[in-house]
Amino acid sequence: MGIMNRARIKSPWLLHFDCGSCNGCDIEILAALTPFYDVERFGIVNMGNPKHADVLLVTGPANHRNQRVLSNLYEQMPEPRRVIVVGTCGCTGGVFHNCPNVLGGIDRVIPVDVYIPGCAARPEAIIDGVVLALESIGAHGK
Amino acid sequence: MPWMLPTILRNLLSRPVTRRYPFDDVREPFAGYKGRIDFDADRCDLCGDCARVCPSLAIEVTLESRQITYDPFKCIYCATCVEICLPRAIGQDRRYTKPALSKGVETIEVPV
Amino acid sequence: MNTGWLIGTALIAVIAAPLIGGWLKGIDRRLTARMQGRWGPPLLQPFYDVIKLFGKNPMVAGRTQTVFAYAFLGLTVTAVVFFALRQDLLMLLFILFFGSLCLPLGALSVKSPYSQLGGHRELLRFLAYEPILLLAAVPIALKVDGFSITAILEHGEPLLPGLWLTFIALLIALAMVMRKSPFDVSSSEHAHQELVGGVVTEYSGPYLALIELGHWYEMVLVLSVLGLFWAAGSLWWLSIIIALLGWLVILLVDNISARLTWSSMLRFAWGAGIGLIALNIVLIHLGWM
Amino acid sequence: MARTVIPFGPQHPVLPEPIHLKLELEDEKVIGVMPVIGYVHRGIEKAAELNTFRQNINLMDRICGICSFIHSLTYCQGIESLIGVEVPARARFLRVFWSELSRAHSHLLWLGLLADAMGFESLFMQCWRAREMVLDISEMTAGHRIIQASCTIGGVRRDMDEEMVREVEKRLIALRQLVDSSIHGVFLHDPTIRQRTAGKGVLSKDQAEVLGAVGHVARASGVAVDMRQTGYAAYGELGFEPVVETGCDSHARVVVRTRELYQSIDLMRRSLTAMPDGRILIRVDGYPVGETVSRCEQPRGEVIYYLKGNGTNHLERLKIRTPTFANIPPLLAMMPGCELADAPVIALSIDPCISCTER
Repeated sequence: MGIMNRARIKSPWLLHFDCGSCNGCDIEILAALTPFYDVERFGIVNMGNPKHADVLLVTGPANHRNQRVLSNLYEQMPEPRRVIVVGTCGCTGGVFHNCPNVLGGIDRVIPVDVYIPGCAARPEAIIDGVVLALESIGAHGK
Repeated sequence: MPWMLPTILRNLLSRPVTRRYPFDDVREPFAGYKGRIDFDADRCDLCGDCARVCPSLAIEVTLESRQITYDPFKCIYCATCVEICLPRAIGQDRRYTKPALSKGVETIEVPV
Repeated sequence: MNTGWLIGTALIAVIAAPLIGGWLKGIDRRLTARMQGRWGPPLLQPFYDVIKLFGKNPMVAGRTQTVFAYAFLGLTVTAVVFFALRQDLLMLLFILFFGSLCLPLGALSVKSPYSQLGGHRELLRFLAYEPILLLAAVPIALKVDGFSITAILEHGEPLLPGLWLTFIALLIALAMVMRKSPFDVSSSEHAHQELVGGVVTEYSGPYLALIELGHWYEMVLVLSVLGLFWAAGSLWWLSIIIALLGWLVILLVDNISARLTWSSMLRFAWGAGIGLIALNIVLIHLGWM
Repeated sequence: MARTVIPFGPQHPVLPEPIHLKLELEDEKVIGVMPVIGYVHRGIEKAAELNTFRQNINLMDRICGICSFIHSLTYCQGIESLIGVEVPARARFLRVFWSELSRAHSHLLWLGLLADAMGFESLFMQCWRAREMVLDISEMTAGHRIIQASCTIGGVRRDMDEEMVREVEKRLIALRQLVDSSIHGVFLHDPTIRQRTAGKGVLSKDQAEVLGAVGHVARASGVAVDMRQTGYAAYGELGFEPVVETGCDSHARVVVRTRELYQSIDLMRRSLTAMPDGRILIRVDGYPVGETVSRCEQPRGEVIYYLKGNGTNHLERLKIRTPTFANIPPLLAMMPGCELADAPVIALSIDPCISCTER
């Protein structure tokens, strides 16, 4: 499985879902695609389609309405897949901890592999997080 | 259609502007960047101001056990605690908190 | 030419075409990145993508869809074999057409609205470029007296000086085949559009990889057809340069234009593409070209 | 093809934010739009009553990451008027600087997203490249790339020294050159962009007034409405003329925004030169009592905060009306009759900010 693993590490396709964040992390994810950070160097492409994606990037805290959308998206992604939470509010709820409609972190809805703290997380931190997720793919092979 | 052409050709002929992050050409965060929060346990007088002003309840100060619990995954790095701290026991580094595979809190013991 | 030699060429073509296609795709992505001021992916990136896709768990929306994915690849490979065997150009184009038709058929066979609309857009795309491809065979045939590739290769002089209008029309068609701006209505490689993935929305994992492989064959084939314009005569290597130059022009145009709507695309393809070919035919008849 | 309903969103690459539009189609023609919202609702207004009014500043910053500074500015101005505090002059000029910085950031972001929605990737990359220069200035002056969080009750939290002002000035000139050379001309003249935007999403002047459009949607339809005319912060001293176009379509909105981009850069430079010396923050004691309405101009239009305090550490009520909320009725008037391919472009042309709207 050597070559397959290598290809998996070299070509992670992202699916980005805004799960009720303030847009801060979302635009940082987009900024990571643009000339100054250019994550396409690692073969990362932002796919709009859960069926093509390997890595699900979620921003923001889950709420009662979009948790269904989130788990639906997660189920549509074929294995092997990884979930990365970007931003403090997606990790624990952060500044939205006492908002009435917020469930808390994304890990209350779907299993999460990597947590990226920061409000909003820097593109560098997002790159670090994706690399961390890819290392876990490399280590487990699936 | 030709309006974009000069830009395209200029980009093609010059070096890309990419900061190749984990490798080289990395731009360090500027001096005042709001990054990691560091506690200086020696200076702390356990007044609990930081825990009171924190908008996301990331800091807990327990007087009895002389402990500060800080959750970097709740912190929004707003620097309000840094500004409120009278003994200047809270500092802010310009490096950001690294991503992790699991969440955890930091516990800081304050000596008597 | 004996049979063994012919089978050998066909085999080499079938094996080499995806390698060249994938490599060209890699250069395409690198060059596009550089035009945008970015660093760009590694040159072997398309191969990593395809290998990774083969390793994903298959998720199928409908059994028919997978059949169409195989058919698309199979028919495109057949077209490449036809080219390698120097068969009839018209026949080759029709096989390619049937192959490409599998994509919208596969897309229309599932119920997803994005896939359905993508299928419709794909059909409109065919409506735009297939007439150009098919009609382009006519002025070539007028020049070389026959539709077979052998006739083109044995024609004494290069075709380009007499057929440059057709060549431009073929470039327009090639931009549509490669799904480049301004003609990427049905799907685009960036998937940043109103139809998400368009026709390939419901394909995933290994089946998406099959379609990607098919696209590589398709691209190499159409580039080879462009190359035919200088294939005859002694300076045969110029044909490769001409094909690559045409491809570069398409990359440039991709980066300096927005996506058109399907109606403007159709208008442009029929007006400019077919108009150029018709003009070329008329000029040949008048003996001016 | 018969009538179909296309679910547009909540997860869709063109609109990164989760809003669900049910587009009713006849062939490729949109005949009806039905927005379904609630995917980003967090209940910030309620949380603002639970937090102390000082903690709220950080919460207001995070209503929307793009216009974050202006949200906290509007909130702070409301609290200041309730307590009755006069903000130092230097802080008012710095507030203008950061407001315009986030406006420049937002406009470049929007221009890029619009280009991306039209399949113009290279222009998207150019806009975001220019935007990165704005973010560098933001990080240098405020300590964060997007959420400046530098506004507080009674002033601002960060000062700028001489050296930093010179550095910012230098970067602003470079930004202006980049916008000049590779963004402005393309948006104005490129035929494919004109074809996708001109005549699409038409909103007449009457409609704009009747439906209550705000921001660039109103200004592109010839209605000169801009909260900066009221002269809050230091806009009164700097002098300000709203940008107005009369094209009424998506292209006019693009033109308004490119012109406002220049205006923002200009205002930033002028506020830095005109900035007096002095304190940036004064001590504010006391609690908010009474009610007030605070209005500011966001990148997307006018934002209204209603605050009610009862003399305690907590607000009794906070109500926010965001510009996108006001611009949704005009959007619903623009959409019917357009082609599906134009739907995202028209939807983007009002620059929807769902996370502001649903809070």
